[in-house]
Amino acid sequence: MDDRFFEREYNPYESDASLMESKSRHADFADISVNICGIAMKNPVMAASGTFGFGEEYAGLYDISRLGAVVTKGLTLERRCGNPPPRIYETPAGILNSIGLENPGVEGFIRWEWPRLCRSGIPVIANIDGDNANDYYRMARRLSELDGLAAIEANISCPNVEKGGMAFGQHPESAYEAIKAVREGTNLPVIAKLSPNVTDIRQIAEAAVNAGADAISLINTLQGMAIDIHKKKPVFHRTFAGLSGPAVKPVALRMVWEVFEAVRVPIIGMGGIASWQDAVEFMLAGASAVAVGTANFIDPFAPLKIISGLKKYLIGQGIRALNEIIGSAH
Amino acid sequence: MDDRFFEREYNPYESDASLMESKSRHADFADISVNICGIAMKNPVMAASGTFGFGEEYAGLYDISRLGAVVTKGLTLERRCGNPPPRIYETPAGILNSIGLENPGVEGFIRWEWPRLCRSGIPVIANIDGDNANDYYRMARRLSELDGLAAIEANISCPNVEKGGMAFGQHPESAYEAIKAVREGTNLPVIAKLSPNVTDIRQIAEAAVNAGADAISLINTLQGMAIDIHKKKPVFHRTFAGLSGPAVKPVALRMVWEVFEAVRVPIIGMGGIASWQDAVEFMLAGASAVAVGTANFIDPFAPLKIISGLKKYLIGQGIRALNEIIGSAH
Amino acid sequence: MSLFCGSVKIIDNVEIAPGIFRMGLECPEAAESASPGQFLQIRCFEGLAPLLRRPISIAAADKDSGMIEIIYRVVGEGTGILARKTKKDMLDIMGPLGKGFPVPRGLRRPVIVGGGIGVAPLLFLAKSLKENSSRDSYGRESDFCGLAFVGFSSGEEVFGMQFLEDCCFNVEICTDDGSEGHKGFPTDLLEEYLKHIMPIPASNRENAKSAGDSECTSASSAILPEAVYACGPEPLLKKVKQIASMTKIPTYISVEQRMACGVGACLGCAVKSSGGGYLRACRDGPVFEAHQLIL
Amino acid sequence: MSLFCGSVKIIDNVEIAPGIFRMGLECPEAAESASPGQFLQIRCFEGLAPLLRRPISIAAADKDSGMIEIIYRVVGEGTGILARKTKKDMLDIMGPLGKGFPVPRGLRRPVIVGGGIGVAPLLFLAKSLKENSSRDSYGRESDFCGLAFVGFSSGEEVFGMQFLEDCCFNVEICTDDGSEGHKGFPTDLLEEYLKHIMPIPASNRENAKSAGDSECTSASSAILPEAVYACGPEPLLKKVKQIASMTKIPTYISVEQRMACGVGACLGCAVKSSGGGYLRACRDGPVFEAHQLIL
Ligand SMILES: Cc1cc2nc3c(=O)[nH]c(=O)nc-3n(C[C@H](O)[C@H](O)[C@H](O)COP(=O)(O)OP(=O)(O)OC[C@H]3O[C@@H](n4cnc5c(N)ncnc54)[C@H](O)[C@@H]3O)c2cc1C
Ligand SMILES: Cc1cc2nc3c(=O)[nH]c(=O)nc-3n(C[C@H](O)[C@H](O)[C@H](O)COP(=O)(O)OP(=O)(O)OC[C@H]3O[C@@H](n4cnc5c(N)ncnc54)[C@H](O)[C@@H]3O)c2cc1C
Ligand SMILES: Cc1cc2nc3c(=O)[nH]c(=O)nc-3n(C[C@H](O)[C@H](O)[C@H](O)COP(=O)(O)O)c2cc1C
Ligand SMILES: Cc1cc2nc3c(=O)[nH]c(=O)nc-3n(C[C@H](O)[C@H](O)[C@H](O)COP(=O)(O)O)c2cc1C
Ligand code: FES
Ligand code: FES
Repeated sequence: MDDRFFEREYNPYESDASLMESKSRHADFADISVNICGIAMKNPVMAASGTFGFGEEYAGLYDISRLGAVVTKGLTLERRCGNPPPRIYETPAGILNSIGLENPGVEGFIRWEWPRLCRSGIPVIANIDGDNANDYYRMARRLSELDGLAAIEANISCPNVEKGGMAFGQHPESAYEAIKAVREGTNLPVIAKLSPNVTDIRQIAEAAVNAGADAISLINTLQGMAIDIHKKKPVFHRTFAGLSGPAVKPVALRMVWEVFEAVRVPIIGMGGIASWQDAVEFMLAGASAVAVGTANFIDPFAPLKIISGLKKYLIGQGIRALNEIIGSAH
Repeated sequence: MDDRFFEREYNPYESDASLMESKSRHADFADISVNICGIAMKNPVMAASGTFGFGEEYAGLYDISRLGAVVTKGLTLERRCGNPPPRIYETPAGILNSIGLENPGVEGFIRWEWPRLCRSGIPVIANIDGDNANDYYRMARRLSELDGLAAIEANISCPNVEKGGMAFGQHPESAYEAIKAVREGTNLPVIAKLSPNVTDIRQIAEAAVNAGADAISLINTLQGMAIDIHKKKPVFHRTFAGLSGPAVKPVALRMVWEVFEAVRVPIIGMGGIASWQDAVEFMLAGASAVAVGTANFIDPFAPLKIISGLKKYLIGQGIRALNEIIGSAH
Repeated sequence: MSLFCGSVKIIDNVEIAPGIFRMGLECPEAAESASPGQFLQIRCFEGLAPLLRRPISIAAADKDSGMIEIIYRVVGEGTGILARKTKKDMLDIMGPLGKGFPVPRGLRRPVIVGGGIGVAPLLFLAKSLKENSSRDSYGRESDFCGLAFVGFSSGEEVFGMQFLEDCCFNVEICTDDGSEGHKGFPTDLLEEYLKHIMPIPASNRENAKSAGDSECTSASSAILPEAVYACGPEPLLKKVKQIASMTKIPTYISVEQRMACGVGACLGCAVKSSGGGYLRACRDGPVFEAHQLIL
Repeated sequence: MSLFCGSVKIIDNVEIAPGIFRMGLECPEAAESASPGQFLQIRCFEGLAPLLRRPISIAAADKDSGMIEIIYRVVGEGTGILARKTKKDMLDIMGPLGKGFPVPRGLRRPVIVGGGIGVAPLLFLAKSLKENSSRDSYGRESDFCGLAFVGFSSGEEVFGMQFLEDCCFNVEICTDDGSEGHKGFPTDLLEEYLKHIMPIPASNRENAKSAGDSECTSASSAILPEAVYACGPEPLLKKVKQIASMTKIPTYISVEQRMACGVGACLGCAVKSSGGGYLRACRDGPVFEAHQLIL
């Protein structure tokens, strides 16, 4: 029996604050920079696609170049208006969204958003969504012309559109096809963003890697819905919508765990991350980086708090580099 | 434009209370009894398997025969000790559980629980879980000998056991096989309880119906996990655990909606139901009855509140019988 | 952009009408830059459910004291939690957000139309309109005479009327049940008033001139409304927009939509634009010119 | 079963040591039937996150006034919300739950061993032991002399000691840092004490008789402890169990486990039974005889 048990155990569950107290006098520095398939990031915390616009909206609150990377709103070949309102519906500890990929199209992005973004001093990852493999190919090719774009994230998991989107991510064959098309269109790092609405996420991840994905990001939203009991109709025009936020975290974490055991490429974990503790969980499960989505809406400073929490955690644990903990709970 | 708009619209979202105000002088009565594939229930609110023991535990608080039906804890052929602790872990608006089917076995149930249960004056549904098809067959046969058992719910979705369980519910073929075995073992109504951890729930539901299921119940828990960042290990011995509670409601509702469009048998909806409004949503989506699980832990009176809320809602809406609203949001 | 996000002190939180609360907050940053029609995103609970922030309009802001005020109606979980806060508590707010009402200098006869809790931001607007009504200091009192048509469900829900009068607005109250003021809707009064005062359609010019029975006419019957401002439930806004389309008076409406981020990042708060596609209520609005939107 | 579940009035909620609160609740139903070692399931927040009720022991119950008391330490979200409640608030509780400590009549030398917040239920126990110590009314004061070995992290966390003394317990305090009482653990004191007083193992009988330096001996050195009761962190319970296994004194320990239902329905709160399989902390416990469990 540990002789010093009281010191720890009177407060029966060791407080998280204690995790951040420096255990050694020397570990006053921790390296939290990461390099994911060639994307060099000063920290592993990214802004998730669709929750951070094109990086401008939160710039009034803090310097967004403090983030590890920014992922753009999902782009399509042509501009889209998106779905009719309502597009957001709150659920217990989560939200349903049905934005429907409102975006200026690849050309609109290049013309209106990229010039500002490429000067922001932060790795920018373009998130793309196609109706078909050819769309993916064409977008990837066009975006590759941009000087300084960090990577392309191929969203094969959007639940809120008529064609393509999630359907691609639900079967290994179509996932392979879409990622292959992106791969053929670009020399940039390709990140495959997976849908959690599948029986076996490992199969999809494997197909994506086989098609040439350099990294996997997951999860996109879980498919859900809500019904308006006054109107006796679904809340959303398209009936189904995507569930995100803290509610989905246990599912997201499980999938990161599974994919870590299935493939060897780096994983970008997301789904309900709202605190540094959540981020640590994802990294222990195998994520090399994390993305913050819904939590931005609740606390815009969440990504910054996660960055500093991670740093303190590592120092407290006497760990000098982040990658020592990646996947270490396996 | 509605001339009386202010009356309604100053309070921009019509309050739910107003839904329960009687609209007509005559509708002071509503029939909320349901008959699901031969199970006659005085109301459509059941206690979900595994959250209500064998019906005894909550009897100190209220007369459990006020419920529509009680589903037993999952039974296996032989008694089981279940998984080592911890078995419960709280998540945002949900819980993860890894009970691991601790139960007295079919014989233990018959000997120790059934005599009391069968006198309780409430339809009892036995929930069974097998390692293989033969288990399902044998349990179904043995339970059919009980005089008064209302139905058998075949759980092909338990995520917390080594063999069988969820694996059966993740593929149409194995779902068919398990349900077929139950069907062959009994003349009682057979309810197939599905796992949400699938790409296409409709396929599984169809397979279950083809195998002879008289009703479908869904959802069982979503597979999730949690990591202890102090120990840097998964919280649960078996790594993964089942997510339930309000957090999963949007997903559960979506699956009920999908299954309602895919099969013609009645659906028992569950997953995060905590209020009468939730129950109404499930019924509008297509559930003929609902089961309350996790919410029992938060508010033991939740099932009773749902029953009375449903009744008032129907009266308020001037609807005389519950089945008028079932599936009516489609 | 001077956007504040953080914890501020609650100064008071008082029920001013059944289910309607006024809360005072100490936030010099927001008080400094707020303009009428802008809103706050308020985190009602520090936990994870209810999850989203709640958008609530700024009902008053005072640069000198650094105070801002909100007025809110308890309709659900978030506002319910808000109502139970007390003056010792802190509140996590973000703001001021959005595009507010334009408040040009020198207006003499602005018209505001409010319904229910929609009156809240109009109080801030009324004060600003009054303050901006004259560039010089002389002749202001007699010159400025705003008009306020406001509606409530019933007399007991009425709030803010004294304040409007102090801002030199002539106030006409409507209630659905007739328990105070006119029985009916403020848009009826607006319509009626404009019919009498307005030279539009051109053939009606004479009618407009003879509108001597309107409330403000004693002060200055010749002044035509320079702008109409409205906030309230959607049917009210629809009606205001419809009336606006028959006049040339610039008309501004403040719309509500479910929001997630409140800053324009999530595209969640779409409102239909008459130019095609959608605008964001949180960033392109919540105040729009009536003709910009399809309601 | 007389189980209460509903909303009760908070009478007070006071910080009695840093981060440790005592809350008084008005609940005649629970006060009537509660026995020491039983607990409440408390809904800290009326919303959906934090979702589960929190198990908190009953620290006092008074049938006459209908009051119950809890003492809790703020460790996370639920207890954090609890700490911010004030006396005008209501609280949703369920209880009394579980199997408490057996309190036989006529004990004269019970020993309680508590660690940190684990002392809370032992206060209720001490009072009951005292009250049940004698069937008649004479000779009670001099006869009953309980022993309490309690441990805290540091001196400032100590609570309830006066109460224990008022219940005729001789109290020995330990702190981890030595800032009050002995530096060390209460189990050390228990072990030491039993070594001196106990006739077990048989060969040690003489040592036991000469244990004149123990605290209670002035009163009645011949009385052997009739029972040991413990509540505290797991390592404390483990040690108590280990000590118990060397004596024949009935030893009761109160264990903690994560709970969902609190009534025995979910099988979530499994503790390993020495008879094989698991027992439910919420219904079969939380108090067990030490030998029943594998810790
Ligand atoms: C720009 C703007 C300004 C507003 N100003 C005020 C004000 O000054 N005073 C006031 O009382 N109310 C105002 N509202 C409405 C206010 O936001 C809602 O009443 C409030 O969000 C309800 O939250 P709840 O948790 O109490 O209700 P719930 O119904 O439980 O909320 C559930 C969800 O629906 C959303 N929601 C509910 N009602 C509305 C609504 N009318 N508009 C947008 N989202 C809604 C909530 O934000 C939440 O996400 C304003 C809304 C907007 C968009
Ligand atoms: C039978 C019993 C009696 C108890 N009596 C007391 C008491 O009198 N005073 C007191 O301060 N504490 C007591 N505890 C511990 C108390 O239940 C926890 O400290 C409390 O649940 C923590 O909740 P939280 O939300 O503040 O912490 P969090 O860490 O945020 O809680 C997260 C989850 O973990 C669970 N949890 C956390 N700590 C414990 C724990 N020690 N035991 C069981 N579940 C835990 C919570 O219930 C919740 O589900 C008792 C526990 C049990 C099982
Ligand atoms: C409003 C909203 C819009 C989103 N839009 C996109 C998108 O355009 N492309 C994409 O790949 N994912 C999109 N997502 C998914 C998020 O990037 C993220 O995968 C998901 O929300 C889970 O993370 P979270 O729980 O932290 O939000 C969107 C999510 C939200 C809430
Ligand atoms: C503690 C616990 C134990 C459960 N045990 C079983 C079980 O034995 N058999 C089964 O079919 N479902 C079991 N379930 C699943 C529930 O019956 C239900 O399908 C699920 O929890 C979703 O509903 P809810 O969100 O209302 O809890 C269990 C759920 C919980 C929380
Ligand atoms: S609420 Fe996010 S864009 Fe308006
Ligand atoms: S907490 Fe449910 S059985 Fe103990």
